Amino acid sequence: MTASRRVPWTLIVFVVLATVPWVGSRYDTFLAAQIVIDALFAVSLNLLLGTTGLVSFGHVAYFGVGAYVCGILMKTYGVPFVLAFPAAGLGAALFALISGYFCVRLIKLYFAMLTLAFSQIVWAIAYKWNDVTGGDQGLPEIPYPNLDWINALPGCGDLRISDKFYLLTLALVAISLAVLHRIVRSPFGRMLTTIRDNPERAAFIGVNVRAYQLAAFVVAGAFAGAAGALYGIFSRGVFADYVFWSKSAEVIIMAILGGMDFFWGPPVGALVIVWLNQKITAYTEYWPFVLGAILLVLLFALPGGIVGGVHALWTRLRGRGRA
Amino acid sequence: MLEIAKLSKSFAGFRAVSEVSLTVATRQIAAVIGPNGAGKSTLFNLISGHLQPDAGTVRLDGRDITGVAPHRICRMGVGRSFQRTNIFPKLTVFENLQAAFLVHHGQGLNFWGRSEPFYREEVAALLASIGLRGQERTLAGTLSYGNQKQLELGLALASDPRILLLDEPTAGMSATETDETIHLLERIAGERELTLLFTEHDMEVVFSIAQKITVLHQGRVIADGAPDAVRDDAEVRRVYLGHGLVRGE
Amino acid sequence: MTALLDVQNIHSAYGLSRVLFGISLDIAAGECVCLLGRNGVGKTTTIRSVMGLLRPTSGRVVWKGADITGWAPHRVARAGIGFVPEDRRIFPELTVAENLAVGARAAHRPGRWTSEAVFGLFPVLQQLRDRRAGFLSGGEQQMLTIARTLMGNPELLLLDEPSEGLAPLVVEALLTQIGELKRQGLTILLAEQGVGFSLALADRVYVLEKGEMRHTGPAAELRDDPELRERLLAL
Amino acid sequence: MAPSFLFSQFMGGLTTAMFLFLIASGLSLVFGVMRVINFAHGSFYMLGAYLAWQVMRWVHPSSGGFWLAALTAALGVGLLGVVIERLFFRSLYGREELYQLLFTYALVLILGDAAKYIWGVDQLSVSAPPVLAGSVRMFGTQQPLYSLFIIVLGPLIAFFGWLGLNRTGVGRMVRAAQMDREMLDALGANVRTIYTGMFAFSAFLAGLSGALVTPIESIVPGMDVLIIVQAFIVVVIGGMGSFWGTFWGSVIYGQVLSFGILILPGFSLFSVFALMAVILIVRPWGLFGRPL
Repeated sequence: MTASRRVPWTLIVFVVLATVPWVGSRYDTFLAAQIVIDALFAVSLNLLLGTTGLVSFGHVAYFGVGAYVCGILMKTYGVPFVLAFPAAGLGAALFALISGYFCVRLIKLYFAMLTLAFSQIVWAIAYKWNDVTGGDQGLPEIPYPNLDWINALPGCGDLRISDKFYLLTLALVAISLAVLHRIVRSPFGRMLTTIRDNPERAAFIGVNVRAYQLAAFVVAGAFAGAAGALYGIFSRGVFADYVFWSKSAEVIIMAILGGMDFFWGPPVGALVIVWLNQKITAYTEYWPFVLGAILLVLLFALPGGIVGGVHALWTRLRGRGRA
Repeated sequence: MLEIAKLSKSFAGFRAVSEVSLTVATRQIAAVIGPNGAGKSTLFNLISGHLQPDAGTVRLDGRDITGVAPHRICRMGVGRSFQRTNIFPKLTVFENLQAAFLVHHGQGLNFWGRSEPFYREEVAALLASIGLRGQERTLAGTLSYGNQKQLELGLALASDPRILLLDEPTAGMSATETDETIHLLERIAGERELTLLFTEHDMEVVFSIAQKITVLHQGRVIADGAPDAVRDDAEVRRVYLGHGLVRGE
Repeated sequence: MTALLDVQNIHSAYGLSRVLFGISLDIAAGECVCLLGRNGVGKTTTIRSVMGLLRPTSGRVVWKGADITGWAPHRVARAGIGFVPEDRRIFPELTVAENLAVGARAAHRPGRWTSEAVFGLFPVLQQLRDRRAGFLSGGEQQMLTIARTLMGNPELLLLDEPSEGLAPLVVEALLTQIGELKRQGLTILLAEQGVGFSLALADRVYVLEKGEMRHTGPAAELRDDPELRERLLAL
Repeated sequence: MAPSFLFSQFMGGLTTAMFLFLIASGLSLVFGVMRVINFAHGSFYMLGAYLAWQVMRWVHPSSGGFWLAALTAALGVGLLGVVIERLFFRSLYGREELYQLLFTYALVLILGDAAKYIWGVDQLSVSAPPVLAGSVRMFGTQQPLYSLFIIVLGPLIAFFGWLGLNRTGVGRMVRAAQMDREMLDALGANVRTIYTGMFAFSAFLAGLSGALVTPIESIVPGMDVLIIVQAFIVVVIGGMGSFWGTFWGSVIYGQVLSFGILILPGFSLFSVFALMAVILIVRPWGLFGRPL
């Protein structure tokens, strides 16, 4: 099976997504932006959940730190996006390094609880530190970065600023996902999967389990921060609500709904959740109820997620075809 | 090569290992035997760094390795297999062994390379030598029990150890599987010039390959020496076969 | 002779690792039968399969004529099979008296075994009745484990490696106490690797090797024939 | 600072603490016995509050009515606990912890919206039973009788809970189940029934505390997720699964919250989260818990 003979699905998907501002409505662009940002967020979580086997219940903290760092730098200090965006990733990574150092010392449920606690500390700070974070008012009206250079590209001259930012977001997410994909497939990624599968044995083939877990935690935190930074600008503001613990649960649901054993599972989960959310909130305010019901179906009927289910079905059909 | 001096470990007041001393010479095949609960597994865990001893020292080539973390002891050339099979069940056989090679060659923090092409030949060669040729793509968890044990041996060998600790290498195997495993172990120890320290309950296995036997009972060493001497030791016979009790009736 | 317990050709496995390859055995009321063999040959697995702690992949476990294969452990216990595990497993933070009370309450089988009767058999436990079980010595814990199971008034006692890791003096005491239970007519299935201990108690033995039955016969045969003993179990 | 002011803060902290204890004790119990972290515990608390309000609408708002409402609410929530455990939770015991966590989270979502659908989004309130409506003078401060009632009730429940767990046959079985579930099963006890009972009792306690909080806090959607995080912190500070740990964890939480306002105005929430993080860093198993 050579790479050249395979259909470049991911490339096709990204090209299709890039056409949205031209072929779709303003609302479609809005939806697409949310999906790609959430996809990055969910994939970063899955580096912990699916790849390393760490159940983080506070991943939204790093998303939030990224959003606030970028938002504060751009709005309060007028720092350009080119600097503020990497700063958001670095800030989130730094916070992940500090909190992760303590979290990886714990196992299982205790790990989940400590990550939850750290995320609630971030929430408490965001909610109360009026001078810096805007407190419960949040930080509205974060400026768009200057994107005039996009005008130079063919066919982009008459795009709205929000469309341009969407294209920038798409490009940044694509690069981030490519990097994450590479990391998961790298020797380092292989080490993480051994830890997920059997941490005790991993130590006995010479893996420093905690150090690798911490490294994964920091990488996941950095990309969550990047997603947060994009989200803050995209939604025109950063608010304490972004950091509340139930958001961590939501992104876990995305990862599991898509299928956490597969790299492209979480993006599929993000797509389904965001799309369903938009469709259902148009009819009823009881979105959480629907989400809960989806979760129940998932837990009891489809534990491998959508991609996992499709994969199992595909394997079975192919097996039958051969037999 | 391996020197253990006065090693002790207690769990909640229960002395699992008590002042155990033993040495294993380079390229020696040594066995530790004893009834259930005699402290064999605890002793192994103390050597490989999984447990911290309360007292005593473990030296490898004269270097004190007492209380060093397991992953570092592993890198110093101590390989280990477990009583209950201990592999990476959701990874393929190839991925299992490749992981061990990657760590051993310090590639673990390589974030960027594609892991797939790494150590293909090495894994294939190792698989051939442990009798799992061509099983690269099988999920490790779906291997038969005997094959899982072989894979586990492969995991220990991938780090190119100088000494191998094997905890009951034939536990739960059928008679044929046991035979195969023993031949495999002998051959590999010879080829790779390995020092072997193993625990075993199957006495046929022990007496067929061990050059030196240490008998543990209730955490203490009650006999230590050449197989024949141990076989005829009165204390060992009493503890193991319990003649004393039968006669005392 | 109708069997009280009849194990018919059971195969058992932990996940993918098969441990038992067709074990059959039977015990008549009042008998003391011993499963002999080194560790790792499947004695514990046989007992766990009878108790319902492990579901055999095939074969049947028949208790007083009723098929109890795959019953939940508490149903097996309430049917009259008492289980004494190899690793003691007392409730460490409960006192001796509380451990016994749990044993009685769990099985719901009133009968001759009360705290007083149990203390009669194991006088040392009476002095320790208010001590936390976690602070008992190995031998005391072993006695407590047996006593706790007796509180449920079983008809058959499954004893897994009772002499394991105990000092010789304690083993002697235990031997007397289990002998007393046997004399009182309790049916006992004993799993042991200590040949002396088991031959002192058993009427019949089954010798296990690598998950299969290697030999079965009266205990006297092994007691009187050192050669057979060597051959089956020797170093 | 005036002593009377400090006393007021102290009493305020104590009231908060005892409420939290009522809620967290059930959470801790379920974790201790079943090793499950139940996010839906806060939802049970919220349902208790709504049910109490509902019953109060049907009965006369007398003292007797209030107690009847509280008891009915608690029993109703306990019954819901039985249903949930039997229908769903059972099949999840063998599964990974992540799935158990997510299941309880699904309950949070579903129960939260169900409450919104039935009772709407407006704030509801219940007045204190007439017997406890007044206040008394203590050290130059006015202390509401109802607060005093809660401050007395907390230790009482702690004491009887401890008594039940340590001095009764049922309590012994529960503790045995906590130590070695399989062994208890092999002795003849139906551990599944014990689990159902524990889950239901824990839900009952949550429902009761929800009903009892109604005279001092209004009933609103969202009270479930707010309380559950606080209850977690209490349980984690005290040591998961430790009964007295939960009690002292609540007391510490209440006081830190109460006096944290004085030291870091506006940052009292931060101070309790920080407290929890510090404790977990120094003693990951909590103040009264046991090393992992």
